[in-house]
Amino acid sequence: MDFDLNDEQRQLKESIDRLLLDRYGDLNQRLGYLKRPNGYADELWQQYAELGLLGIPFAEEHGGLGQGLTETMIVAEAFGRALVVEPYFATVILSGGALRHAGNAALLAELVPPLVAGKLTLALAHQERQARYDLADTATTARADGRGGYTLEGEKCVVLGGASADQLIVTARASGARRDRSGVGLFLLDAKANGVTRRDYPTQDGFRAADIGLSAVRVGPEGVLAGPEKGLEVLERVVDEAIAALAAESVGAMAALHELTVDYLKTRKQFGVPIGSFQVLQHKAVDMFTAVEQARSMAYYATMMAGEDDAGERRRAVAAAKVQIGRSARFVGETAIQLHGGIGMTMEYKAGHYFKRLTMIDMAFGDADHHLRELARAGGLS
Amino acid sequence: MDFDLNDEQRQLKESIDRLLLDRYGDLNQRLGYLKRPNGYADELWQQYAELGLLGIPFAEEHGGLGQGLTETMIVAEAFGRALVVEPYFATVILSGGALRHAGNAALLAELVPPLVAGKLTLALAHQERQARYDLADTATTARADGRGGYTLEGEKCVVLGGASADQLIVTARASGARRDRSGVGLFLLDAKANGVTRRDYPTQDGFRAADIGLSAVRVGPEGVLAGPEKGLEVLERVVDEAIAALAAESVGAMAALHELTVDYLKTRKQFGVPIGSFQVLQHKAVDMFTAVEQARSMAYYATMMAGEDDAGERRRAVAAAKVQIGRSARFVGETAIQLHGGIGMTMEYKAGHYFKRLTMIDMAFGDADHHLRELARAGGLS
Amino acid sequence: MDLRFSKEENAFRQKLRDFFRAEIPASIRTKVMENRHLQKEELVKSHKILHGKGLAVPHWPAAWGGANWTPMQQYIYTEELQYNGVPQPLPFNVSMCGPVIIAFGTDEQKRRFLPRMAALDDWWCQGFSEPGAGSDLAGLKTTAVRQGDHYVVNGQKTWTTSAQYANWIFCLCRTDPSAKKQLGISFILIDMNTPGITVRPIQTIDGGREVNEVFFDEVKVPVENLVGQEHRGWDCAKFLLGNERSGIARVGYSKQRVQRIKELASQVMAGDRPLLQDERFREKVAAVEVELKALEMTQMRVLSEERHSRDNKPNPASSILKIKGSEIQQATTALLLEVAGPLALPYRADEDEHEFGANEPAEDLAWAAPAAPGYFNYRKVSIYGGSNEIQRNIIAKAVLGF
Amino acid sequence: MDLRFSKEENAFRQKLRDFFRAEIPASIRTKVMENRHLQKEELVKSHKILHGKGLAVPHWPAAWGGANWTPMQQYIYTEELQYNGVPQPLPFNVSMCGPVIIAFGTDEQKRRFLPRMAALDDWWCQGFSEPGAGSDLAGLKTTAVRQGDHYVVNGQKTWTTSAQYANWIFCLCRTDPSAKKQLGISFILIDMNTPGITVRPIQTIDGGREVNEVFFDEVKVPVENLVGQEHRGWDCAKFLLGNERSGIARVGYSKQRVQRIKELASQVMAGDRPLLQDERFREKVAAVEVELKALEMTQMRVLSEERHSRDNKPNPASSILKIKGSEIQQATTALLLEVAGPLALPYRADEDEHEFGANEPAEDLAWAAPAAPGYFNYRKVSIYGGSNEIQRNIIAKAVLGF
Repeated sequence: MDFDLNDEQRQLKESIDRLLLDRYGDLNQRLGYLKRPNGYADELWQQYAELGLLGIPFAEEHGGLGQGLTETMIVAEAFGRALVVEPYFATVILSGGALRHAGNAALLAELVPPLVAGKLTLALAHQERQARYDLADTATTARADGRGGYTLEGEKCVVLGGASADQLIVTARASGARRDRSGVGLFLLDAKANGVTRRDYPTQDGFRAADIGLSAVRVGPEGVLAGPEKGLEVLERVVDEAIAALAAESVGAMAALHELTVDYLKTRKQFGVPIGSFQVLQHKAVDMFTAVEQARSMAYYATMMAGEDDAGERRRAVAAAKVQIGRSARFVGETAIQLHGGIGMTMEYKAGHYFKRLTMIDMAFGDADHHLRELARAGGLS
Repeated sequence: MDFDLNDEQRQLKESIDRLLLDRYGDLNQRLGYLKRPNGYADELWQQYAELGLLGIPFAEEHGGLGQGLTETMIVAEAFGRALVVEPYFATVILSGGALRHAGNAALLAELVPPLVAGKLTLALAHQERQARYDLADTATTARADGRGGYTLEGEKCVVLGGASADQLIVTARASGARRDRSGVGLFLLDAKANGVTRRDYPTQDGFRAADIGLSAVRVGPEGVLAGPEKGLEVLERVVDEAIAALAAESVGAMAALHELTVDYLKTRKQFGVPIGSFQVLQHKAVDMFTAVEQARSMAYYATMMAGEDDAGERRRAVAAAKVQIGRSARFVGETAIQLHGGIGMTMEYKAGHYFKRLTMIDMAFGDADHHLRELARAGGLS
Repeated sequence: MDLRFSKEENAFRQKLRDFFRAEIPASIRTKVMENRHLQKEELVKSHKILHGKGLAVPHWPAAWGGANWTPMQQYIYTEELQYNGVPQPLPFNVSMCGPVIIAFGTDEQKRRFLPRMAALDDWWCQGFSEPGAGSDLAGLKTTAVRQGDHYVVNGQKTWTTSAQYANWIFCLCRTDPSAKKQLGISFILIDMNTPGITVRPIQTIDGGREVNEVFFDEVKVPVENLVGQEHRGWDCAKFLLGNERSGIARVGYSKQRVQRIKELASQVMAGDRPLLQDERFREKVAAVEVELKALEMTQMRVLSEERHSRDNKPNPASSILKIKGSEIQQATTALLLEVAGPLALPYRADEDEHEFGANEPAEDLAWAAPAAPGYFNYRKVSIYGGSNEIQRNIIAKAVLGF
Repeated sequence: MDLRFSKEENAFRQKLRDFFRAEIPASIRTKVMENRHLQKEELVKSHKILHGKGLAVPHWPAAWGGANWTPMQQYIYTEELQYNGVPQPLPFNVSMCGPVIIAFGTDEQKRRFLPRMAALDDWWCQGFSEPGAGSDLAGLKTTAVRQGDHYVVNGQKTWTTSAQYANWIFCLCRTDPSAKKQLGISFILIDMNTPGITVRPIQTIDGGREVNEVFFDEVKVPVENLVGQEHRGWDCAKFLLGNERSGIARVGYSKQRVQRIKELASQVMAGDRPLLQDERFREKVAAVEVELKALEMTQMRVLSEERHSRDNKPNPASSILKIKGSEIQQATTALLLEVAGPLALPYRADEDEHEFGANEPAEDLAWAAPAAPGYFNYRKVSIYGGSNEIQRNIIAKAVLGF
């Protein structure tokens, strides 16, 4: 076992941290990006491309850097610390993951280069309002047109980055009942294709999401990213990798929030002394520290296991990580606000934004209790 | 609503407290009683009789005092504070409850007077080792002899006060499958009857219990306390009243343990100051106080609802009380030991004995999580 | 000992419930139950309906519109208000400033302020906290310097709820800088329309704008607006903060929230069954119901003892009402968030703000939109009015004698 | 970054596991796994088997029987010991007194004590805590007064584990009463057979008798039994308490407990299904497994960083190992108690005590008998070796810089 970063990884981390300190160091910079038309800073997206961040997980043969989950973890943790709002998660982690695992050579060759160059953004549209956390639950239909293409009909909701994306990867059911595990395919389509409607809105944590309507949307054979026989398997793999990335992002946000809180306790004076001199608040800060370190350990564990081919083992490990991340984040977020008092409740201060992001990460792809339930049903960890 | 004790109730409380201060004030007195042949002080049992404690729940027509659950609560709380080991719970609450609710006039007339006079002790033998917390689960059989009597065959375990009891009230199945709700009767038999064997042992919290074997034990018609058609209904009523009494006993023990802990924090010196000057320990003591008060409120609630005729409403209320009592007791007990440090771990000090009694009360008739499960299944409280 | 409500008490409850449901517009009560922001007009309307029936200030002396209720009746009233989604009569008027004026004010002040206060013809806000004086309220720095028949007020207050609606503010100001801390503070009433007052809204993390900063720059206040003795304002503050034990646990409010959670969770599907059928979820709900029932009984015990203890020395148990009450309120917001699940993500701008200028999420998901903001916003209940840490300090000292 | 065990590490683990299971009597390992008391003879036997293979003191310098393992190998060894129910080599010998003598002792002391210590030919116990010196260890009062070539020791130690088995005790004694607190304390080795020493057992609430009081009345100790410099014993104490980070989390132990709980819960019926099928119970078990996996990974991180940081400055994360480790151990005892349910009630006197003189509960319920005593007894793990409150104080200071 070896938890050290190698030189390339350390350089990667340092260059990201440097950039984000410059572009996200002041909370008002972020609030400014949120008001941009797309809800993020396009020029920053270009800089990520120049740093090579957009190519990390893609094989070199497809125009990527051929790096792995560890590098993704480094990026995600840094983005969590800075509360980055660019659609890295939607485009590189989710959509990029779908591209990689569907293994459609033609589409990889066509899409990865522009994606890596920052010229193409994508969004993964899988969520439906009745589905909650059941990835198989898909009411959107894909009717085969007999010529290898499909016609899509249905509604997707809270699609991250859905409004600004150039192209959409949509899950739709070609056969079977609404919650069957088989029969769901992944389809690639232009976000402006006929029959596609998008309602854009901000999310609780400052990102953008969209509800997407699909009415008689035609997809040619070239747009079939993964056929109905393997769509769900691909989606589950993508989501497990995505959870590992979210775990790292959450750890980054938790660690930064903890540091912010400790600093506040040391500087905020009441009763003529820094409130950090009160033992009860010190011990709360210690318990936050413990929660962060336990979460960090499980983020590493998720990163280590998310690439596992045995789906059962992978799922249990990732579920376990999501449980720890969610519980730690809940405790760290709520305690940080409590220790800050009123100031923590304001939009003008960074703590509340960390708290909101941590809360939403817990709920993404199933909250801690959901994954605890799944883990327990699968027989637990050992 | 009115939470005040009336004059008689106040007098009752004062007389009990006076007696127990005298006979249980020093922990060594209790440790002495435990070493007696029956595991308790027979002469104290007589004094309870003289105080009228043994007659509280029985109707005057049967030789009792015709008092109610409130008076039982007063006694139970006082016994909890003093960690009383006499078999009041086994004889008066459990067995007495069975006598009252079975409503067998002949047996009431025969048994209540000697019981109230302290001349007769009983034990309720319902637990079987496979049954866990399922009151219906009864493998012990009762074979009708065609002359109104039965022959009992089977094994009972951890019967409180089972070894010292003069008579036993036994649950046995006359018909149906092991876990059926119907077919279980209550039978009264002499503890020395042919075919009855008893293995006596101490319990974790200082009481005595027995495993009881029943081999071809004959019970005449006069020994049928409650027939198979109503035995379970009676048992459930008895257990709900018993839980209300245990809740009060638990509150008495919790409150005393909390006071003991606060006193210790004020007197124990480390680093040249009383450890009670440390804010973290103060707040722990405050959270213990909160837990005790919440438990006290639910002990009142259980007392108020245990007499309810609507079985469903009664069960939900009593289950809710058991949940709160169990959770408060767990927190108060563990925290008290933690705040005491090593001394709390020793047999020579009272805190540990409270902790053990609180733990065992939580497990009696189902622990907090068991009752939370039952309550949730029944649709919750509101 | 009789632990059930009397027939009279139940009838009293029913009468109030019928009135609230019949007379307070459903649109307003629904908004409260769904935890959405109310407009000023809605709050005024509801308050005046209550006032018309003598239900705005029942706890005041009869001479000023009170109803001479028992503590238990007062509790039933509060619980029914909360349970039925009726907005509380503006607490700054009826529970904070009003009682202070009744206890410390001059007859002139009572005649001048109480009737308009009870009728919500004046809207009051509270000028206590300052950037440097939160938990340590007595550390406040806002000064009121006597100049002839006026005080000149300078300084800044913060966390001032609904200052944007208020035309009056009651303030703690330092009138004697030489005296130390609690001494030298005065309780002063200030007309918000006086020149030199600036109100700046503070946006909270849920997106709401219910609190404000209030700046005082050379604000002239007539001396007759002093309540009680000069420099003795801390007595008024202590009295105010110690007041109103019957509503602080917010039992009725939490009861309504739990019921709503159960209704929604019986409709939201989790896999092949309603979320409410999921064992873990329904046990979490039941656990909150147990805590809430215990709190309700604790509240009852406090009230039943207040009946006789006329010395107004509260039952020790009363000190846990705020801590447990806030914890339970927060637990209900977390449960609602869990019910909403992925549908909680969309941010739905409130009526009063559209800064993102974006579209709204779908209308039929409106029920889920307040879930996350409610969870975020309710972190405040364990912070304001003396944080739960401060509450524990108080109990440690006052109850446990540390 | 490579987060998996290497092939070599896995082979190393397998070799140890095979040896432990083959060579350590199953009767002993079963007793450990069922949390029942071991007799002295059993502990000695197991220790000597390990020592025969050089597995009693692998972390000592090679010169004294060490194995030159990497921190990771040391960890795997400890985890496998715990996981397979092998009693740890007596910690007072191998992890406490031994390392102190190696670091501070004279060559003569090393030659005299270390070999017999490693072989458990001498049984050592620890004389640190006193009735007045628990969390505040430096407040100890036991004195050692120099008289020619002897110290005369007077005072009392307490919570001395297995003093009844020991023939040696290492003590902290005050040699300079004038110096304040930490200064003026010396680390002294005392032969338990010296006249003037009395051992009194303390029965703990689980019924066990593992700890004792040790009284010193005019006990003469040769000066050559002083370790390190006179009056500088606190350095030895700090060194000793800071030692051994690889075993403190007790991950292997808890893993074995969780596995046993799952086995038992799959046999115990709750209603119509095994308890392990109950959603709530299995989710509680899973929650502990998650915490335990996180702790294991944290432990790995600490070890992997110790590899390079030769300054022996521990990773901040190491400070949470004791807190989390103790919480998880206690959680497992609570789960086992829940599995036993009503069958946990019977008290089963240990081999060494029959004070109640009563019968035993049925033999086939023996598995349930240690459940409650284990739960009671394990409250100690958050108390001894610096309570979790003290641990938090340390982290607040050392890690967070308060």
